[in-house]
Amino acid sequence: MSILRSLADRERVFDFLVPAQSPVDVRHGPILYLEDVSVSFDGFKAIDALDLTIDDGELRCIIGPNGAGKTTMMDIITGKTRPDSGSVWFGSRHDLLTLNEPEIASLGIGRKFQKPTVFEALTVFENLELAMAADKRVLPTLTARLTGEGRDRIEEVLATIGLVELRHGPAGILSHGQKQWLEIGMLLMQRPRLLLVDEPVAGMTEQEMERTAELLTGLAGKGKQSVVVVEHDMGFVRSIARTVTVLHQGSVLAEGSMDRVSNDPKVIEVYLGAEEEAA
Amino acid sequence: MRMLPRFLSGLLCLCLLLGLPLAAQAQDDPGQALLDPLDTASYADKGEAIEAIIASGDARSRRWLEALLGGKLQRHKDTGRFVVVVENRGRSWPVVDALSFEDAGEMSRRELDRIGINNALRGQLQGALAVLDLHADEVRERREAARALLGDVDASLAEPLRAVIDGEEDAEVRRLLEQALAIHRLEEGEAEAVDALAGSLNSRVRSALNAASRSEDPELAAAATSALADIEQKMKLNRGLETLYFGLSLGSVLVLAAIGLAITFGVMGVINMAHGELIMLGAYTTWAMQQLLPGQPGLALLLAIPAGFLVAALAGVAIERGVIQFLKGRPLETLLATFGVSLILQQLVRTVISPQNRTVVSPEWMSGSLMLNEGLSLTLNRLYVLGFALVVFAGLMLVMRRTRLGLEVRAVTQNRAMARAMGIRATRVDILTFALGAGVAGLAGVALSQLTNVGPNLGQSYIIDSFMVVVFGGVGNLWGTLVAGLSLGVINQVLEPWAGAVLAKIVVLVFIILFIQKRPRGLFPQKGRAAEG
Amino acid sequence: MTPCRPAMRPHWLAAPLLSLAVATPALAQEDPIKVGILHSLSGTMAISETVLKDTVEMLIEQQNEQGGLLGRELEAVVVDPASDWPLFAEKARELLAQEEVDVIFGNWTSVSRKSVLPVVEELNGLLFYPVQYEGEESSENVFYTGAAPNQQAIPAVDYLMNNVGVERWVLAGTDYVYPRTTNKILEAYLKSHGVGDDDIMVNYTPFGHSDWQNIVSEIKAFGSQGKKTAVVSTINGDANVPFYRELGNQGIDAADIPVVAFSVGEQELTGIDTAPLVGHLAAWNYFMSVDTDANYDFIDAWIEHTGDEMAVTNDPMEAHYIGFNMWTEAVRKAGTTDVDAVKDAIIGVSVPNLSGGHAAMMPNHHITKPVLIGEIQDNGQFSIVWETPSTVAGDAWSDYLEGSRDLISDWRAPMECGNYNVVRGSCGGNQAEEVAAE
Amino acid sequence: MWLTRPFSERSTRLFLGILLAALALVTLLNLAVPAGHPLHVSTYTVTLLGKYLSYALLAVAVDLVWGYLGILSLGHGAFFALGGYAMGMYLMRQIGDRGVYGDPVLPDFMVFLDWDSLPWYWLGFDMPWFAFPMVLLAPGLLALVFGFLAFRSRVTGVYLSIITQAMTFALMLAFFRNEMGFGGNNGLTDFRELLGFDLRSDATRLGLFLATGIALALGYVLCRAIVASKLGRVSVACRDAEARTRFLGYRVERFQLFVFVVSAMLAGVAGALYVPQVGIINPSEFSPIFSIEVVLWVALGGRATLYGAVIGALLVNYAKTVFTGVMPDAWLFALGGMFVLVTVFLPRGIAGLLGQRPRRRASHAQTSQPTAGESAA
Repeated sequence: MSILRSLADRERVFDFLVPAQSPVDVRHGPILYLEDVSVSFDGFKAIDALDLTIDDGELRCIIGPNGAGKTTMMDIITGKTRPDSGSVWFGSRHDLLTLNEPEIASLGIGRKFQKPTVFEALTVFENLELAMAADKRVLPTLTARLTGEGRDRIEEVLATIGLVELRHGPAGILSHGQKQWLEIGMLLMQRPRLLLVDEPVAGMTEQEMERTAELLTGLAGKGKQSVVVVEHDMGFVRSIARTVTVLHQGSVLAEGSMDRVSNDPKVIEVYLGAEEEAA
Repeated sequence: MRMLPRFLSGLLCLCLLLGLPLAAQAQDDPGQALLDPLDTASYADKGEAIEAIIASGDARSRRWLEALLGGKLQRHKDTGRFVVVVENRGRSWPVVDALSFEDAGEMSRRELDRIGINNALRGQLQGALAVLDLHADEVRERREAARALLGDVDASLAEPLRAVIDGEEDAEVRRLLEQALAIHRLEEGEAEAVDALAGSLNSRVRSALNAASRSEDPELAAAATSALADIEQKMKLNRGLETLYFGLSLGSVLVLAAIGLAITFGVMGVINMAHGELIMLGAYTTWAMQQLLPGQPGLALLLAIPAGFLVAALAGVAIERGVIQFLKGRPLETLLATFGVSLILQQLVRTVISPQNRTVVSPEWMSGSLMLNEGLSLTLNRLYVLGFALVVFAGLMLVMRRTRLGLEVRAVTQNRAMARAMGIRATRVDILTFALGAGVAGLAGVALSQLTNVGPNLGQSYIIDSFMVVVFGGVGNLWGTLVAGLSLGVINQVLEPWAGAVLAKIVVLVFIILFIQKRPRGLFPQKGRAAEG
Repeated sequence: MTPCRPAMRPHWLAAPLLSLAVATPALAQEDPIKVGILHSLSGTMAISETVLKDTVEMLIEQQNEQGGLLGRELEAVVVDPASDWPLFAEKARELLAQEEVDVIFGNWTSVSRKSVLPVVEELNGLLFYPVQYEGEESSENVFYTGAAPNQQAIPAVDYLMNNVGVERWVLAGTDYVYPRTTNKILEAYLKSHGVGDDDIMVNYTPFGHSDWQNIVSEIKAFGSQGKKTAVVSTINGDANVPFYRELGNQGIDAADIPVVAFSVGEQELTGIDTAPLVGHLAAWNYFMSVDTDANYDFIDAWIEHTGDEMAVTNDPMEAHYIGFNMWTEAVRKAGTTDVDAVKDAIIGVSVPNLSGGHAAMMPNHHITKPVLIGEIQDNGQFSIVWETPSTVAGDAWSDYLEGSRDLISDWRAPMECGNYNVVRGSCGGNQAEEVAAE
Repeated sequence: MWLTRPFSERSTRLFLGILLAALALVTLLNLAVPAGHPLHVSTYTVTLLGKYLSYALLAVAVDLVWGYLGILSLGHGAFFALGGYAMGMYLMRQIGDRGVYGDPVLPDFMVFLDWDSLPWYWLGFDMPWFAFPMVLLAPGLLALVFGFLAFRSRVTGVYLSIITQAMTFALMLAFFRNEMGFGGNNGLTDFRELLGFDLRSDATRLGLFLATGIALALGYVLCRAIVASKLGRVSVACRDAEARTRFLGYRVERFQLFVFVVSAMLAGVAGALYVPQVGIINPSEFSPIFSIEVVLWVALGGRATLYGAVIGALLVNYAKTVFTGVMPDAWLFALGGMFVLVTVFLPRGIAGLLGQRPRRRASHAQTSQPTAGESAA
């Protein structure tokens, strides 16, 4: 909890691009480290001996056909699904398999769902307020009052995600794209060390895509915040990707720069190939 | 009721007479003289009179005795004429003359005096009739008779019985009669009689041995006690099997009640609080059928199976169209609306039919029990229900797995939009699914009408148990419902003897609650993404 | 809150209602005489209670045909407590305070009576309670026209002991106060007649219990110990059908182990296929099969009223018949419907019952009844096999219970006490306080 | 101070205004207006209204968990009844030696069922300072244990509803048992006095009515305060997207537990105020049907509004009283019909008719899928 206090620290300049101090120990290499992870539902192997390493400050794109296990992987990282075997480390200190969602979240792993999930009954403002880093125990929450700084912070994010006008409207009436933005905004309020973003541009217009691209690259750009993007849209991936990981049947098929990957025959066969057929 | 007719000679010659054609009636019928003494307040005198009738060897005795046994032998208050009532429901009854057995028109219950009997006389009459039956042609009847005589033999009967035994070719009948005699000898205090009874599980035999084991004669007491001990050994296994059967039987009832819910609730996600009332409708259909086909309860029951299904299914369609279709994707609200429906249905039955329970008769072939051995017999009605439950379950499995409907249903449950896209008419599927679930509830009602009350409250008493079973088994999984129902039934029946009925039920409920904590999605949960929705 | 003021007169509460209040406005004029009927018409108890409502309505009709009472018309005020016990209290209050009825006929279950009792006492009403019950109660405002344990249970057991030679007893009941108390009394009674502990088996089941397999097979085992065994059943309402079915199917016939029931009457039997039950017993103070003209007239009237040829009558209906006639008699005697006057007038009133005798109101607000034992017939009727030579007076306080042995009840002056303790020589409980209050 | 927040809301001030005005009016019409005058409110009516108000408080408690937390409890009757029994036991002990057997300690039902001594769990209930806290603690404890188990293992939606039903059903069976020492089916009745006030005097009845009204007001304010706080918004978040809320770092189960326990305690208070007014408490209050009815009151009034719950409770029970008086044979038709029509055609209840802010609709669409959050994953 003390960490969170330090997050809400008064002196801090509330620029969400400046990463938060965090207990995550990345001195000895990667911020996220999955080793030999497997999980199966009713016999179907969703994840099969998956190894994945994300370096601190990296922006990683993960692609793969449907059922490749992308979402399941995120479930495992965020503690929603427990793998049958394998280990998942956040930095070199935290074994994520021993923690539950809230604990993982408060360590600084933020997640954006495939289908945007915001609290539709609450206003845009309230959505961000709930997301804001704060003491999230029951009684403090009961007595919590919104500080001026908090308000400023929320306004800032509102501006970034372009929902200033809608701040007091219920999130339920937002368009699909706007919900995507709001959700990203909520992630930013959390000031995470690692962002897991599931199909951020699904159903977005070109412009929205560009802004998203800027934002994500911007996040990781400063080199301190790590971002993992799962995306179908090849164009989008090309526009942001440095390293791309191709998942297939629950394990890594190929990894490397977009060009290398997209020329990889295996990849073309299972993925791009599949797409062409579909097309 | 240990005492039995002394006039055995009369009895036996009566048996000979039985075959002969009726002798022409004399003007002053001796029968009148035989029947008159029956019209007395003292049961002792009545007993005498009965013996007199038997002794008389009059060919009509049997019919008289049967009429007397059934309380049908009555006397006209004014004329003093003896009549046999043919049908004694309502205010005035059709009767026949007790002497000539010719139709005597109708008489009101005001004009008639019943020749009442009590249990002692009833025993005496049954004994007498049993002795007559020993000479029936049907082996089955003879066995029945012999079994009825267990514990009812007295000195007067002993001798002639020996004669009967020698004349009897059926081994079973002989064995039973031997036992009957042995019991008598035991009562006389013969220790060696015990050997003849050793190992028999018949309750009357055990009863006799128990009595003997308390006798002053140490030798006899010892023999009886040891015989009892090894009978107890045999009984243990029986008791175990019995409890298991009880459990399965109770379980099958739970399964029947719940399986319809497993479909509407598990597959459609509709929480149908009116499910119990659909069961009730099925039960009432059975009753209605029996009203339509008086005198043929069996046939009526068989016809009630499709009828009950239809009635409940139609009611189901009505509910789906009238209420549930407006509550798509609001499962918890279907609960509220259907609860309103259940209130209405209940009151409907109360006002339209009656707040009283209705009589549903069990057909011959469903009453009584199937005797596996002297000590273990399975009650037939429950046996049939058990079988019925399994058949219904198998049928449902077929529908869900093998038919187009089943396929579509599963498709719609998995992904409504996609199913729609593939040209499945989701609305139609909903109607059919709900109708199916409701219909099955109707079937349950038909079965329950053979076990319990058919009344407006029938549904109430099963709805909660049904939900427990479905949730415990895992929503959306028919196998789960089957396993859950049967196992809960067995657990309950195993607990009952030492915990008592109430505690047993409580324990089961608490068990379910805790179990749901451990496995929030029941015994057989649906895993993976599908379950998350 | 200010400390309590002395209780008000009922009429003080009489008031037309303002919009947010409830029920129909009470009439201001004198006539007609209002008769409250407090029986559940919905919910679980509707099964038993609706016929009682109809009975009272029938009796009122008949009374009006004979020119009413004191030259005034009788008017039935029917409410539905819906088998909901607190609602019973509320409805009683409505009848007494809002409708200002002169008398109430109602209640079936003990709990509903217990819930109504304080209200009737507070508002000084008259309640006629028609159902056999556990006793241990005697209220100034309640008249118990049903059987007390000594008018049903004990004679029945006597019959089984002496006429059938039963030595071994199963006391099976639904787990509520009537069976509990009755069985306690019977246990004490049996033991006082030298029945050993191991010859008595007591078993309780929940309401509407439907799975009797285990219990019946236990009874079977208990009965095969070489002594004549009988079951004394205080099983309530709905649970009986499955119970008897199970008995029949497990082959326990009346000749082996007779069951004598205290809560199974003609009404209940209409829901059962009685063929397998022939010979099982019931103990009541009235059977439909009673062979008297009074009874046949009553039955005919009832069939008229219901328009159902197959309609049956039962013991609580007779109790209402008696209670109603006693009340009208007392009103005539008192020349008014004023509760206190009627309360005094009714004690000692004697009216014919349906079984050819007379029923008299005792000072303890219980009445004299004959006790009949009937055997179930295949037509859902009982054939009477035994009856007490004379009528038995209801005993409010059982002599076989520790707590109540020393209590007697006499509502005549000067005692005017429902639970006078003959040992302490004082009137305990309620009245003590009320006297003090005055 | 978070507790005072509600007073800044117009709706709350309006609600309190109406409620207190009604209390004052009824008191006035009961005391000042002479009997027989058309405007007089009889004590019978006052007690009746008192009963309605206690039901209303129960409904508010249910709305708090159902409306704002998305937990449809079909077992709140259990908390209500436990509170009622705690009060009932106190009132029983107050009878003292005025029972029919004049036993100074044992209640009558124990005397004639041969209890030789008072069971341990009855001890202390003769003292208000022990009995009254139990009104809160008994239901609170049950809710704490039950909730802890259920929420920890993430039993949600329908499953939760069903096991709450199982809980209250099990309790009902248990309390029916005479061995439990709570009077079995007959329950506890024939109460005499409460804190020295004669329960049969009109003054006391009026006092109880007012006490209930004030309890309702306080309960309402408490719930509003919770709802208006950030915790209230987190609750709504749990209701609409449980998984999302977890990923934001909130311990959903703890929030659920907190609100659930508070609600249970409110239900307990409602029960405790209900018992002295109706004069009996018996296991039928535990019956699942009753709990479902309570939920229906809320649905009818309009969930997630609190005042809707109050309206629903008052309306249904008033209707019940009228129907059972006027058309006894048919009141179930009316009641059942009402429930069907409301759920189908008035999904937002009467409050919906009164015109709700658009957020209600959204919340409505959402709560229909208790696991919306997960379905997104």
